[in-house]
Amino acid sequence: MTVEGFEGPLDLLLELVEERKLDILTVRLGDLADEYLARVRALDALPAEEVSAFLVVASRLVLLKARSLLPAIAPAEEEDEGTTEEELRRRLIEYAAVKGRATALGDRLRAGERAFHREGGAPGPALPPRGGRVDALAAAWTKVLALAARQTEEDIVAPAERYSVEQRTEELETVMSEHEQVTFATLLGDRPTLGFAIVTFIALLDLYRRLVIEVEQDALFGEIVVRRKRSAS
Amino acid sequence: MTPLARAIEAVLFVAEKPVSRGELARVTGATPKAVEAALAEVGARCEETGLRLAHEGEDWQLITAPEQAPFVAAYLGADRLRLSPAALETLAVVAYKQPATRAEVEAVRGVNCDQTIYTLMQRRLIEERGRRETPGRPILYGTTWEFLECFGLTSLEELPSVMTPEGVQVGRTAEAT
Amino acid sequence: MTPLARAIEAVLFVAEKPVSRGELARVTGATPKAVEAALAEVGARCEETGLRLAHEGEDWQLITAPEQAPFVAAYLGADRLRLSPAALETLAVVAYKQPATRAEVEAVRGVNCDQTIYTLMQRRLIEERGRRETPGRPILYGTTWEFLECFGLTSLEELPSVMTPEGVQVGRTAEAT
Repeated sequence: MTVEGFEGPLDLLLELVEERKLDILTVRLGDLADEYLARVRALDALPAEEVSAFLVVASRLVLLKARSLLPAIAPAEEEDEGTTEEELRRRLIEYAAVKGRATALGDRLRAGERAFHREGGAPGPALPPRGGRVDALAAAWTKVLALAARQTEEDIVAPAERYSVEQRTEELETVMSEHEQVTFATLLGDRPTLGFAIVTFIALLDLYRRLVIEVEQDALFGEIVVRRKRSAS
Repeated sequence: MTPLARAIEAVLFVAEKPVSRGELARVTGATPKAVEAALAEVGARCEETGLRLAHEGEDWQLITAPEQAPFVAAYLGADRLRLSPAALETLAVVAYKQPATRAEVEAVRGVNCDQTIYTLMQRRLIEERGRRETPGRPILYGTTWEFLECFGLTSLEELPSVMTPEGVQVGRTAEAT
Repeated sequence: MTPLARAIEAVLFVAEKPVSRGELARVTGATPKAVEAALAEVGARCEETGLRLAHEGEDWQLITAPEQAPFVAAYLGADRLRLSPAALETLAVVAYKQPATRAEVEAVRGVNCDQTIYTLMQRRLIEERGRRETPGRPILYGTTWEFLECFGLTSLEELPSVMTPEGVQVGRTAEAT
């Protein structure tokens, strides 16, 4: 939702006030109409629904400016809620508070000072679990499905399988006991993740260090051939 | 520590989820009033240790102290939580105004909050809290235990208070309507 | 308490299994000797509380004090399936999609499931079911017969079918890939 550094129409207005070091409590918001419009115009490539949110605020500002220039047209007899300067100011102040809180929460996250709970469980011999409620299980599944259904493309960060070097070393040892020689590419498989490739590489180094294998590479960036060492016990 | 405080500490230690004051009274055979005093004792003792006593309303849980996070994360291999500024804004509105509907969050932020609310739900930072009994019966959202945990808070009262443009320090309670 | 003793207490608190002195030294960045002194401090401190520091050789664990057993038993009670909401969600995904890898469970839940999978294994609700023959050969998980007994099911086909967000009734078999 971030648009050119702004979180939304109120954020843009707040930014203008702060840039000019104006007092949010007393600034004549109508005076900011021209600058606001200029900024909105500069925001190209906005999705239509977001443009409208910016235009709503822009039109309020223009209206406020018009009223200050032509006092005769103000006040309208039946003001729409949200069209008065005070209403807009109230929203801006509220938004400023929210932004401050969001910043404070973000600071806490960055500080990394989070708490952890204990998953629980009595020490000592574990008794087989009893008393599970199947409806609670089904409800949990329904909740997960409902959340998963909302996943958009960008949400799907395929969580990489985590590999341990130890486990991978064992696997490679098995492979090398079965094959005289293999290429590094074969060990990586079709579509290796970066993590998998790194762990495989470290495991190979370990085997090399322990004199289980020999490694050959004819050219820079060439195929790496892994060969079982003859003297390997 | 009093015997009751010790018993309560042991029960909270084995519990895998927050335990209500009533449940603590039931399993220890003490009065809710005595439980309250004992909880205060457990909480005070924790202050000198690597643990904290957290609560949301009447539900209590032992957690690790926020400053121990680096060590515990190193042990658990836990990932660092990251949120976009937009998601943090939505979370700030929900946390300080809860329970809040999506429309209320959007009114404050001035933008559509569908996606950020979904992100926060998926991260289990907010959850549904029933519906507001107004036309359309909109869903109400509130923060979760995970939220308190991720931000190292022992209760909602600890939410950072922020200076408003009017120069007033406001925390959550001042904001509650 | 010294900072190191606090850090060690916090790590032992979240650990569900004994932690070796070496591991404690690694996650706290302290020397094994310093860890030993800090463990003595944690142990001495626990004496006044409802917890105890137990060890077997070089492996250390926080447990509840023996005299608190009646209260702990009263809490754990007849309902012995003590799972956090997060662990229950992970169990639901494994139950309905099994066999599933951790990455698959995480893709559906959208959050890291390391801890909850470990908890469910400890509780013998899920178990390893070989490996998927893809790069990395990830471990496959499925539910145990203890799971069936715990939930009063005679077979996995008895898992209630649920309505997907698209409004389709799905049982376990329909969901299996």
